[in-house]
Amino acid sequence: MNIDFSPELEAFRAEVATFFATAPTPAIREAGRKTTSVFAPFQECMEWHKTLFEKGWAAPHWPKEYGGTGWSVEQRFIFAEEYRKADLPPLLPQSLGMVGPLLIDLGTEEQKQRYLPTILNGDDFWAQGYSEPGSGSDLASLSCRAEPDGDDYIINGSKIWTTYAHHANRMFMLVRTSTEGKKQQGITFLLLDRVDYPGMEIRPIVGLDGFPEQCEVFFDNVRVPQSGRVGEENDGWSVAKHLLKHERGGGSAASPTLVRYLERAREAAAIIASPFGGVLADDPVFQRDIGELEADVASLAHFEKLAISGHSIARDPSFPSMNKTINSELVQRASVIMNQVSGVGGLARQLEALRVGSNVEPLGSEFDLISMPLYLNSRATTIYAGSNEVQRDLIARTMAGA
Amino acid sequence: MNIDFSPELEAFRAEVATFFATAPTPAIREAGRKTTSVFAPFQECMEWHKTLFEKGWAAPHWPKEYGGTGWSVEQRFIFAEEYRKADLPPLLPQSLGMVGPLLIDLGTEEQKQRYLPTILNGDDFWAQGYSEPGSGSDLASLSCRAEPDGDDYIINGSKIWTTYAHHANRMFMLVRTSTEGKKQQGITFLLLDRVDYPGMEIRPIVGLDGFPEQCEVFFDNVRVPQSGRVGEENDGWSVAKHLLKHERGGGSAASPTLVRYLERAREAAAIIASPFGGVLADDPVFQRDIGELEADVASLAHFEKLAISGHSIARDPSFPSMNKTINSELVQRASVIMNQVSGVGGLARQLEALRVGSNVEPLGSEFDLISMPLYLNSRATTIYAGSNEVQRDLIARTMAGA
Amino acid sequence: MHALWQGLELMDFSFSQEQEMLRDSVARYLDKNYDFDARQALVSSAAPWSAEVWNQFAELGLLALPFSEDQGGLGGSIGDCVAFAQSFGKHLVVEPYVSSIMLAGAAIAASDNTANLDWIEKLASGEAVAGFAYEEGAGTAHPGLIKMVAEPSGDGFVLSGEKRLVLAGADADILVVAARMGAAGPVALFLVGKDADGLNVSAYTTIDGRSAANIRFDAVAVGADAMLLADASEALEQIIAKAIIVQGAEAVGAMDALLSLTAEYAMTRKQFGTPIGTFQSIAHRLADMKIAYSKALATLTYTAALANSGAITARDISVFKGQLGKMGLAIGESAIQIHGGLGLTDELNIGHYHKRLLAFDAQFGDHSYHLRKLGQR
Amino acid sequence: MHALWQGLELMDFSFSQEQEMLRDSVARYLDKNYDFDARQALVSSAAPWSAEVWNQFAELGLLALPFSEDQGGLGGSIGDCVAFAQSFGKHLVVEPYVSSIMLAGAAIAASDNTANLDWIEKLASGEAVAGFAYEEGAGTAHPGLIKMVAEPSGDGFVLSGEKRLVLAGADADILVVAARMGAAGPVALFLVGKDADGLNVSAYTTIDGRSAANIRFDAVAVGADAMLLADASEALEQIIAKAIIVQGAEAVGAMDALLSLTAEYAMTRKQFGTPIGTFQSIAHRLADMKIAYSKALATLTYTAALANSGAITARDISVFKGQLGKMGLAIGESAIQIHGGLGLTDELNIGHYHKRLLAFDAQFGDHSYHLRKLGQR
Repeated sequence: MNIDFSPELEAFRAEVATFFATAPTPAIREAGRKTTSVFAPFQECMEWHKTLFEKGWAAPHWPKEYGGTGWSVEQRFIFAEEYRKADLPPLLPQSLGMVGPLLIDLGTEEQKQRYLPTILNGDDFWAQGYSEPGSGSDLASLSCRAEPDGDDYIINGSKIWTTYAHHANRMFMLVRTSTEGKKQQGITFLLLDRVDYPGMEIRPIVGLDGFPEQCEVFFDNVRVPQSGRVGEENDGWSVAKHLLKHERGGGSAASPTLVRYLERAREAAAIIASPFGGVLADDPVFQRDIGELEADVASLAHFEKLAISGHSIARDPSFPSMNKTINSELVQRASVIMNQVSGVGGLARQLEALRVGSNVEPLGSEFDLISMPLYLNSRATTIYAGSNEVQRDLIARTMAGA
Repeated sequence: MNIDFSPELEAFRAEVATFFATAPTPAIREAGRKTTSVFAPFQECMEWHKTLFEKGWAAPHWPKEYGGTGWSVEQRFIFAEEYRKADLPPLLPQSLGMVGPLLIDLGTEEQKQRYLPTILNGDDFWAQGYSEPGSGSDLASLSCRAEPDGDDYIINGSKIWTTYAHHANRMFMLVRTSTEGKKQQGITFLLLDRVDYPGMEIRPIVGLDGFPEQCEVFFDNVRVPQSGRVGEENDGWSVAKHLLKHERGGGSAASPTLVRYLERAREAAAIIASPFGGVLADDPVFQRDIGELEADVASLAHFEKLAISGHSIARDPSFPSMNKTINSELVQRASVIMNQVSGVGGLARQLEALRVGSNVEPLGSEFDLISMPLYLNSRATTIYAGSNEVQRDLIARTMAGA
Repeated sequence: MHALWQGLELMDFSFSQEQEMLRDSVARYLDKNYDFDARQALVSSAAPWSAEVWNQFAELGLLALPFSEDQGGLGGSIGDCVAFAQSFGKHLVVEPYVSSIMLAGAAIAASDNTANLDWIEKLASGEAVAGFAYEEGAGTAHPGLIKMVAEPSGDGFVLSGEKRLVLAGADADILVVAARMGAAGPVALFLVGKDADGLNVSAYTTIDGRSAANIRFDAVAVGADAMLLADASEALEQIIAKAIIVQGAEAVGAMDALLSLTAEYAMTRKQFGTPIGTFQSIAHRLADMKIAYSKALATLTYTAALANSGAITARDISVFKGQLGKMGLAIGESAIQIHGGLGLTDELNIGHYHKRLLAFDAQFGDHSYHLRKLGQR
Repeated sequence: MHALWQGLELMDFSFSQEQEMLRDSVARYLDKNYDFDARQALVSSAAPWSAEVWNQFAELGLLALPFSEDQGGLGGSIGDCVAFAQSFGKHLVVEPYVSSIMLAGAAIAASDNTANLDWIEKLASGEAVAGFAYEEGAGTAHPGLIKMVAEPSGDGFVLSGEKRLVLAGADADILVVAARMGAAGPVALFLVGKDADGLNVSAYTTIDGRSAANIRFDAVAVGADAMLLADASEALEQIIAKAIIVQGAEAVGAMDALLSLTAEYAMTRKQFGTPIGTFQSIAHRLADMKIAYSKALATLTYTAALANSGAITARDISVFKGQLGKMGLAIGESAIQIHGGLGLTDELNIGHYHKRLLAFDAQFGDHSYHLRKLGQR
């Protein structure tokens, strides 16, 4: 039981910080500061992805043989901390965090060779086609149908809440290939090597924050090759379950982002007047509220550090669900306090000023610009990737044997 | 839409306040201050009941013909407010609030004549025999059995969580008279004119606060007259449901008690030092916390005033469940803040000092003496009279038609 | 002796027949002409609000309602406004009723300077609209927090400073402006024309679809007649208290809509083969929404009656604003969660109700401010 | 260049083999000799704690563990104590381990005055027990809040004031007393014998069954040798930080017990014909308990490792105490709610665990204090 603070680690931290201070372009920095979602502005995000790839740092959590960094647990955490301190846009999770690790684990050799290099270097962006209008939390009830036809599948149906599908050039998805047996059976996991197949249509959905982050994707007799299948036909549910573990955490650290949110709230509070006198940052009630959140974020950081160091806490079958629940609810709570700090300053709708490279100045501070969109967008965190109601069901189910 | 603040009402308030300032004995006052539960110390509570009866004020919510006061809504609220301001022990609800109103509504003429006068004057105290070890929130699954035998029933089984049964001289209870059909059918509502029938045994249960407030009651071939039945045989569930409306509120006002709890917290906070300087009452965080509670108590008071004035809010089918839920959770939250004010001062177990008439001085203040027992006892409020889980189920069910 | 007091029924929480008629006619008009699609079309149009709707409000007498009869109004009570304002919330009305009539209009009406009284007639007829330039950024929860300064200059005054969130501010014919007489003087109220030199207007739309502006005053010179009140603190407190009650009624209307829409959705939307409302987690969330709504409704009803009786205090307003702000956000967040992804789209009305409630909470001191105020004694 | 850093595995959150052995032997002993019935019999007996258990703790080396080897101890680390303290929580141990060894004992060990070092041997062997007279009432969260005064008098000092919640205070052989040197001087530590003149001891049992006392010091005279440290603020902060970690480990042990007992109850107790744990309201409550416990366990493990590394700060302790205090209460309240009426009885262990967690939260600054401390920068 020990934690070392070796000079080597401090040197590593300095190396990372120096790179983050020098490598990103102004547009990448602006995109980082204006990120009001899990999903950063697409163009600058991919540009930054490529810069990190050049440096060899695009996928620290991947095995070294596939382009990972081979860093220690503490190094990965330091990397994440410096990343957020520098307000850089987080890389998009669908490719690097989901389909990439999945292919490493379960893909054929051919799939790996074909797809992993361009996932790693940022040439490709993969959309995730899971949810459907009729199947939200009840994912297994999906009905988008794929019929085998020669070496192909013919897909009919639709997907919804497909993040950034309008930016994607590839897509992984779940389709129904059989209606026999339990609904979890008869699902197949497919890779689509393009998203412009004849019969495919992608329609962005405008969110509460005014941005088209999600999409609907329609399939009308879309013919795709069967070679894109991962795992066996009708065995896609177990493939998806494997991937969900990556999606719900364990591989990456969310606490540095939360730390940064609270820091930004503190920075803003240091110059906003409290109606009770002085600046908000010195107000005891603000201090108690933000202190309570900081403590909870610290506990999440402890939880994450134990997990990435291989502590038995990460082998608890409910670990992914706990991680997702804790993280998503903290994001919401952090966004609430950010929004409270902005107060009426957050009430202006400023879509144009939020755009990276916009020549429209924000009405108030840059903090006021982001706090409300971030609050509105974060309402999604307890809904997507399995609603928190479903996560709590899963957690309770693992306790049934206790 | 109007609220009058007439001089007549202020005169009424003065009359009530004067009576409360002069009529109670020192022991009654002490019992009031040392009340750490819905259920005040028995002996002094009944003594005070008799004093109020002499004044004609024992049952303001009863119809005038049965001994009620005939007061207006505002008068009843003023009475409740002055009552709590004076820290007087609340009268026990089982007789005056439950079985009394039930008999007025559903009792036979004989039952009314026999029982109502001694309920009103405080000669009798009725225990409520509902819950059983196997049936908590699922009350209808009760199995304590009553077999008809001539003019009598023979009762076998047991009851639990029977508050103050060890002080009671009468008891109303639910028994199973049939196992046919749905479990709600086959239940009968019985009045027991004594609790010392051969075969009856009452065993007090010590609670977390160290007091024997609840009891178990065992029935071993106990023979009781059928004349104690209210309603038809096997129709006791509808009788009980009628009574539950009285139990879950609507007739009385809970907010004055909550106002008083918070006042006592404020009084204590005015002399306890804050670790952040000054006294706790001047501490902004304490002020926000207690202000938030006071506002919620104010909303409950508004809710209650609307209800007793006949506003449509009280005709919502979920009104009793909402009232019970709001009230019980506010009691718990108020007790939490009281306990926080006491801090380490609440950690001493002081059963003897809490007894009315004790010659043991409390270790700290009288507030420190009551805060922890009140906190511990109040954990029961969300469990008894239908757990709050059951209440929320009921509320949601009434919305299903929306 | 208690028989003496018998039967004093002194609390009346019901609407009068006239109030019910007014409420019903407003509700009928909005049901027919202001459904969600029409509202969204209006919000995404170039117009800041609907002139037609505004005219109709004038015809229904809403614009003249709160003004006294001797000023050409209808002498309506706060209860009259509460009676129909819930409909405004239900329909997410973007017209500047509270800012032009209840705030700016009421301020002109409270003036001891009769020079500007003709504006009341224009506001009440719908011919003109006024903006209320009061808010100065996070925290203008009380007139005591106003920092903008008015300095005497010749016969008149010079106003310098910045106002934020002036609803209808870019389109109003006149602005009522709160400014302090020198750095430490009392807060005064001024009337400023929309074309005054030195006004620097940044127009925008609020998250809840209303036209608003931040306005910088660069040494804006006004005449002596522009002063409405030399010491306006008390008047402002009273005016804002009434506006808060009417905005609160709108908020309760929005909560009501969220509650019924969400209950209905939960009973029809199926997951795992059954309506989601049958899952206890959703059912209990609905129950909590119902409880919050019932508390909010009770506090609205009681507080409006209290205001009608003239017996309202700053504490009552803090209870009101604190509770309704807090309940509104809780209800909105639950409604979104129960609607899932749909609740997060711009297309559905759910999120728009929530944005209205966010705006309600943030103005004139948020719930945390007011609840803490209650804790101070 | 990043290859240079490869494979630096610098966080180790596992217990060593020795720690596991110690933990297992303590757990085995308590499982066998300290079940809930035995514990309740002890609490309701006249004895303040079990002399036999205390002797066994001495034999297991627990009492000597934290003291350095040159003072006759075993030189154990904070990680060693954390290893077995969770068992103390699981068994609701009432013996004064933290107060006699981790607080009073550590204070004597930190003394620059060697006159009193022989007490360490007596404490470590179980021959004597010490009380830690520090707390002065609600709010002694920090040594800076100590008000009790020590005035120089002749060769020695005179102590006046009142201490509260001195665990084992009525039965201890000696007391370590924190007092301020004059009204504004530094906080010093003194050793006071149990028979000193002027000690006025009010003994009681705490809600969680431990022997305690409030002690009034009416001009208690002590010699010069009684002074352990003339300026003890820093030492006290460090000593209390370690004691908080060990008490926190006990608290996590109590939370663990509540979690597993409640999950088991929920899966066996039936209502409406099915185990109550199948109701989503109960299932989600259990999930929240599990989440709270996991956070508490993670924070305990990380903080203990940090303390072992000597890199711990006051902020880390505030996170620890704030989080564990808050999580403990949440878990205890949920455990009671799920157990229903049974959870409210003195007969069942559930409520006793909760009382332990209440006591943990209240001492050395409650969660609200520590969380707010974090908010101050």
